[in-house]
Amino acid sequence: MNHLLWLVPASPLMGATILGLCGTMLPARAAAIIGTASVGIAAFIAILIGLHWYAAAPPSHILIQHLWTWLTLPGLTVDISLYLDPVALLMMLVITIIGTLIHLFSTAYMAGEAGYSRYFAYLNLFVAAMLLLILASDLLVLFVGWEGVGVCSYLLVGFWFQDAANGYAARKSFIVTRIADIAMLAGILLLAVKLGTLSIQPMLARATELWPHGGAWPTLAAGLLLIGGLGKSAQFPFQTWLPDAMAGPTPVSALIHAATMVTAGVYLVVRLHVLYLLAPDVLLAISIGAGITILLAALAALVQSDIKRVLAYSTISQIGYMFLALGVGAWSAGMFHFLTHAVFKALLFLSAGAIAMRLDHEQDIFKMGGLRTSLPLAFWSFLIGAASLAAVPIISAGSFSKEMILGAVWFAPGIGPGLWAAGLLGALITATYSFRVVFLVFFGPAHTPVTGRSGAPIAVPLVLLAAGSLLIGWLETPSFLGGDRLVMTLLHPVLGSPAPRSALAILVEAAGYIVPLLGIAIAYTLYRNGHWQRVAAAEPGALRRLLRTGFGFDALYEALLVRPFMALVRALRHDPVDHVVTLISAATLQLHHTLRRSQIGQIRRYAAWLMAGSIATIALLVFA
Amino acid sequence: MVSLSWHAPATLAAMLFIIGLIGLLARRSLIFVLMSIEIMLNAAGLLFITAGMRWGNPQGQIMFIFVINLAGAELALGLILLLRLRNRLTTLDGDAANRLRDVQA
Amino acid sequence: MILAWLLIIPLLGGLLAWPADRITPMLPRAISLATLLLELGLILPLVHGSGAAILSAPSPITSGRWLATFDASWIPTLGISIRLDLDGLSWLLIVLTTIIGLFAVIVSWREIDHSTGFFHANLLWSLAGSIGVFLALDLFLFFFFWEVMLVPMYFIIAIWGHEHRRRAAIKFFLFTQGSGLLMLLSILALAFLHQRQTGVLTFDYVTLLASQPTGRLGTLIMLGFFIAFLVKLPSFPVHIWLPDTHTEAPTAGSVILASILLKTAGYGLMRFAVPLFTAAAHHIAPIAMALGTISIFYGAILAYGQSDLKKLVAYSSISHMGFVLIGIYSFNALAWQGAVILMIAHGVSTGALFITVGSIQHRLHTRDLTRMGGLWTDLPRLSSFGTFFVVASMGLPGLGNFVGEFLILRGVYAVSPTIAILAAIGLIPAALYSLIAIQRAFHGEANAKRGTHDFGTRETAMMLALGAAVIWLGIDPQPVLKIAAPSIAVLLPITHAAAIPATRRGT
Amino acid sequence: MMTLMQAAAPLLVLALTVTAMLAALAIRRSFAVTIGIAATGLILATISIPWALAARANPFPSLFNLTPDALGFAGLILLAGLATLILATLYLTRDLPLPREEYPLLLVLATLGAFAMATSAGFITLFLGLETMTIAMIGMIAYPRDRPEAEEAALKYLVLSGMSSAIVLFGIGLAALATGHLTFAPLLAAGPNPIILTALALIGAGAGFKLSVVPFHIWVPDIYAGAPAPSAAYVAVIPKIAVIAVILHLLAMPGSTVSPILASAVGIVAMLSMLVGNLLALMQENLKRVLGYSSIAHLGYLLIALLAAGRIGRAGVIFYIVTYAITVIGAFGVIGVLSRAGSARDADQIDDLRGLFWHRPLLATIMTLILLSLAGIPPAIGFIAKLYIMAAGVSADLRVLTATLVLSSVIGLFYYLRIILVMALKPADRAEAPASVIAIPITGWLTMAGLGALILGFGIAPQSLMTLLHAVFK
Repeated sequence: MNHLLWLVPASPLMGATILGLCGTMLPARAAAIIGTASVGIAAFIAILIGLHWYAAAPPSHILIQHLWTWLTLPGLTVDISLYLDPVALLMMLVITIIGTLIHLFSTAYMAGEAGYSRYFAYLNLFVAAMLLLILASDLLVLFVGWEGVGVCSYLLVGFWFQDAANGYAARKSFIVTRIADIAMLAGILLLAVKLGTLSIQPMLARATELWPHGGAWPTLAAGLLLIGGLGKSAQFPFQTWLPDAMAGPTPVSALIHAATMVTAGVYLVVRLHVLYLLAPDVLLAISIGAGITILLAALAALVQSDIKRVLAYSTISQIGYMFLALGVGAWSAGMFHFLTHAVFKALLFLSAGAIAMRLDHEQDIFKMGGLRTSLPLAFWSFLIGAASLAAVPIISAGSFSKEMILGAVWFAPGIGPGLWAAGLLGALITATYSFRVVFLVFFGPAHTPVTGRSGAPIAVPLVLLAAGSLLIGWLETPSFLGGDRLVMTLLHPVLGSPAPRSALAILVEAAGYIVPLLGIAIAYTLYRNGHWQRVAAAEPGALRRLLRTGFGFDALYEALLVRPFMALVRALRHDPVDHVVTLISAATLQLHHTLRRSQIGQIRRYAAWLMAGSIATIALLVFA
Repeated sequence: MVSLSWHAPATLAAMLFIIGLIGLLARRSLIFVLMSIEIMLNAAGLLFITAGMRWGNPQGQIMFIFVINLAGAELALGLILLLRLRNRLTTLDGDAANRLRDVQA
Repeated sequence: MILAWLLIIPLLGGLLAWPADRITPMLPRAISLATLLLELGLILPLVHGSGAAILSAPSPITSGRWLATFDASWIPTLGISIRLDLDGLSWLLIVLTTIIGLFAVIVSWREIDHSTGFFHANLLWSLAGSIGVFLALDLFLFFFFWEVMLVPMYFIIAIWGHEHRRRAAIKFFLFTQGSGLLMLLSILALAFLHQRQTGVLTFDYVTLLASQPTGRLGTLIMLGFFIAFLVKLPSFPVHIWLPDTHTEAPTAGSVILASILLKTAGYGLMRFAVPLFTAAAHHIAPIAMALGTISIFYGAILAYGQSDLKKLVAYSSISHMGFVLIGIYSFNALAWQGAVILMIAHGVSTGALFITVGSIQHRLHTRDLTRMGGLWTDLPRLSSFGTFFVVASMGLPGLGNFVGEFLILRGVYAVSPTIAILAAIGLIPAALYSLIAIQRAFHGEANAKRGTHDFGTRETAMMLALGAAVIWLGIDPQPVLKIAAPSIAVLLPITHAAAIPATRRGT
Repeated sequence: MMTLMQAAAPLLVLALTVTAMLAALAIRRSFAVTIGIAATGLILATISIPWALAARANPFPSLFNLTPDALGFAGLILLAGLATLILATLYLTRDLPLPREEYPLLLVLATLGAFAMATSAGFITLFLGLETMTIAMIGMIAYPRDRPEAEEAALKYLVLSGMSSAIVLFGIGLAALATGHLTFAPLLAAGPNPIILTALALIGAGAGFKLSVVPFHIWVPDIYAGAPAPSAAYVAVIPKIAVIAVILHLLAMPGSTVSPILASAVGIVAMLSMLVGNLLALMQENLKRVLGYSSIAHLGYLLIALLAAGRIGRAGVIFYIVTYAITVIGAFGVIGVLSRAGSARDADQIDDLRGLFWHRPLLATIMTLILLSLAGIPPAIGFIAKLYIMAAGVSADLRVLTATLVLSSVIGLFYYLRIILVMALKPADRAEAPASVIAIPITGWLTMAGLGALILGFGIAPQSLMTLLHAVFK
């Protein structure tokens, strides 16, 4: 089975190629089938490989499939080969399975849209690029996937291209990540030059061999790569693009901007964690940045009225938790949260999509309300997702992973308790804003009539993901709930085992369990006394406006980067160098006209010229 | 036999030449222009005579005959053209013949 | 002799095509197509068989191991001969020339409808000139072809161009010819210098390689080459002929200009300007790198500011060629490989972009971005190809341009991290202008229903082929790298070996 | 006696031709006969040159210089004269309202003068040749007597060349006064005293007038524009060959050195000529004037090779003057075949060539080659010629001059290209445009095609011409 690994990225790539080349000639149904099936095949193979792995892991838990040599030159060899280890396996399973579900959902969600096959082509291409990203054995190949998902994200955010605002959002998402990617490229160049290879495992080995712990080079390299990761994962200070990226179709947001692509930064750090261990300063920066991101995004989510924007900020915030885990070296905890987050956030987005489909694409939560009865499936799915997001203890997957992170953070030396407090505060706000949405959307009076009906392509993904959100946490449980360590065991060969927990952990855990419930209670209270509805109707104050705009980073970047660039463009637009040439040619012409005046046509004047010339010649010869 | 210094005739020739030159530049009438050229040519001729005198060889005189020839030929041609110009423009003003030029009037 | 045929075939083809339109306008097109196919059939097999063996073992340039070679006397009085030699680098660029030439013929199939004979004659002659440039190893002969390729190009722009074609054609010619004269001066100075040293007047490249003038004179002579190539590349601040020329040229002209003529400059730098004057080249490297970096940004920023789509693409070329410039002057084998790949990939992708713009103009009768928008609605196929090639030229990893850019950056980084990082930052404005172009041309509201036809079979097939080439270069560049490797391995060591003592002498 | 006759054969043939033509005219006026005699005479004179060289003798050593060099130039003059004669034959059509027979006579007479000048061994011959040529040329310029422009051009040329003759003559007189001789050698050998220098300056000014270099260029455009096309071609080419022949002869004489001051004077003249000539031509609308200005610049280029001296400089001068002759005759030839002496003016406006590419592609191609040659662009012969000049300049390390050459060449490109562009324009709806209605006889096509073939052929394979020139000029 393992030798079919190449089919996992190849199958969606083929789907994309077929749809891209002859999509317009195919009937919608065929496009849907090709699009979904190609990812489905990938998921099927991925599951088979996973089962096979479970039965008998390959030697040293690594599976390498060499495809071809991309380029080999003296000083640089890059192989295109697939590298599957437990981390990649986990990612691959999540991407293919959730990807399949979202494709399935999309067949119904996008029905009747112009560019139906184009949509599936992009989505397939995205899955292929994402798989290439995680399976790459070489950093440069990873970068190929990295940029590939970026372009697909761009294309999908701007899928409804008729609206210029979508185009703007798409460009913004691409440019912001591109800026970060340049730093990543610089990091790759640094590694390539200093270590002589970009093949990840030999490169990491050489890094540990050559570079001292905490040295300047590993810090620089890790820092540069981190910037790339932060950009892709929409972390502070690059978080601005993600809320705008919600302009794309909702399934796209679910797949790309929640479950998979935005976690690429996390994956990058985990993949290169050996390098990051050499750079403690960078790890510290990661955790501090993560703390900031968690709070900023959670606060911003609290005041959004667009359901997708709430989810977008929650994604930023939740990925912040993952980075928080990475910052303290709890790699497995970060990966576990990635897993649960992928499931419940996909669920939340798809639920939101299912709602929007029935409400004529209404996304304002204040215009919804009372949907509990009219859309029971969406209600239950969203509720389960929100519970997970809020980390309602025991019953939700999110609780298990968030607990694990907070537990690990507490023990981090030095700033550990501070970060833990930030995480806990974040959890409180998270619970509040997620149930704010639940109450506003599903309870109270209805504001918008519900139309149409949803079929199986909508229901199946929702049910499966809801089940996942409820159950997946049990793969990895705290000791008092049985102490299952399935994820840890899987990841152990790559990431090592986390530090054993000490007694104080009980208190820490308890706080983690209580805080979400507290948050829900706050949300309920504020909903009951009509606070949310009132402030939404009122003119927003300065603080509210600040929160709403995500702390004004857009304006800051506008003033710092966009305006200077545009000024430069305006100044140079007409090519100042060209003016110089125009001047020279004008001067030449002027010279021509001046000289031309000598050609006056009169014999006497001409004779004078001759005489002057002769005299000048005499003067030159005789007197010089 | 008193040998005449060559300086005086040479200076005379130079003066004649300059007079011709000035005449050429100063007079509008083509008749005078042609005459001025004749004066210049004859100045040169005088110079040849002077040279012959100075060095005592006949080359100067030979050359002078050729110069005279040339002056005649040129004058003949010049007068023809002058007459044709006069027929066309009813003037002898050389400056009037300025159809060929770059500067627009 | 095969090399002579490579030149004779397009020349004869042009002679045949010229009067052929008296019979039917189709005939010149067919003749051009046949000529170029024949040419392709001649050139392609040269790297196989004995060629493969030669490519596998790099040997010093004086050993005379070439894929093919031709030598005949031309002007013995001045020591000028018709010396043609083919190595991997030349082979690659000639193949590029021929293939792009084919596309230029196909693209002008409909666009050029008057005097097709003279058009195709000029097209073929211009290609012959470029092939000559890539083959000639006698400096004077090189210059001869360098000039010869301009004249037909001038006609193509001046006769079949757009509204301001005369101005553009003259600007094009003045710039390239003026800088060419400087190069001629340098060629002569080099030859006479060599004559003074050895008593032999020759323009033979391999012989003159040994001359290596140093000091002020060396720099002065080198500058002639350098400026000529800089103009042709083009680099800031001598780029200004390019936008105008591209804007006014017919599509085939733009394609040839961008995909072939600009490449002669990169080739010239690698083949002549650097190896002939290694000390001086090292001397000027910081300036060259600075100019390259400025070009990257300048081109990109100006591209962003254009509302004429063709001008936008033209300025983007300046930006891309900035990469080639810094790559070459890093004197690093990886960067040189990158420069070769980037030249080829840029040839293909920018050629395709110009074809796209040409197609838009053919349909909409405008190149103005403000009058486009929403093309995807009416012309989905054209728009998707357009988007693909914009993204390719933006340097999307996995496509040809990225390989070139990465190798250049990797090579430059080893020499000067600052320049490498600055150049990498230049990729950000590249994304800006690329995306704004997509937005303004293809996306957005279709403000008026334009009853135009999308790409037909001919155009689709052409774009598919170009797209396949870009992808192929992106995912499997190794064959190209392998063919270029021996040339670079030969040209660069000359640079290194001679430079180290020379710079010491120079300072 | 026989060898002496043999050595002087070309000169004698030419002189006899003039006499024969006069006699023929006196007997019966027939254009065909006069043309026939003139052509035969010129051809015979040309053919007799190798024969004359074989004699290795000089019957008039004090008057004529019958070295291979001089006779080589003389041959060039004869061939150029023959080419203009053919052009004139086409130009002077049967329907002309004036007698046509004198034109060939004047042409051969002028050629005789130029021949004498090129082979002169002293000032007497030089002066006689110069004046014979000049006066005959005035006749050629004024020939279409119904054209006021031609008449005006002739008048201007008469006055100005008369003045320049006087200046030269005075210079020669000063030389004779200072040295007592009318041969070249004593003047060159004499020390730098003021009289000698003034003499040199005056003679140089005269040469400058005939070479049409700045500042003695002022007459050129008016005369070219006013003269009928074949005469303009003649005036533009033949006197220059003759003067160059004399200068090269002087430079080749034993003991002749160019003093630095003289060299710098020539350098300044060259530089000014290149720049001013090209600048003046920039926006011209009249093709003949453009050619006039361009010839000013070209002579500037030529002076570089002259200054560079040395083997390559000398070869460069000769190659360049040959190229110049072919190209300029070709250029005036194109005007000539599109014009007729009987019409009010020649087709000499650039606009007259509009659309030539579309209604006369062959002629337009030839004209393009000519313009490329003038601009010095391959594959035309002018490119090789410019290469020679640059090679000479570079080898003699004349940096400023060579740089000026490059700069002014770029300026020059502009107007040559402009003409090509006009030819490539869509033809205007002007049925009366002379370029499109005049029928070109087969001889015209042959002549033009021949000139085009020379320009292209020598441009691609210059070695043949180089070998030939090398054989003639050692």
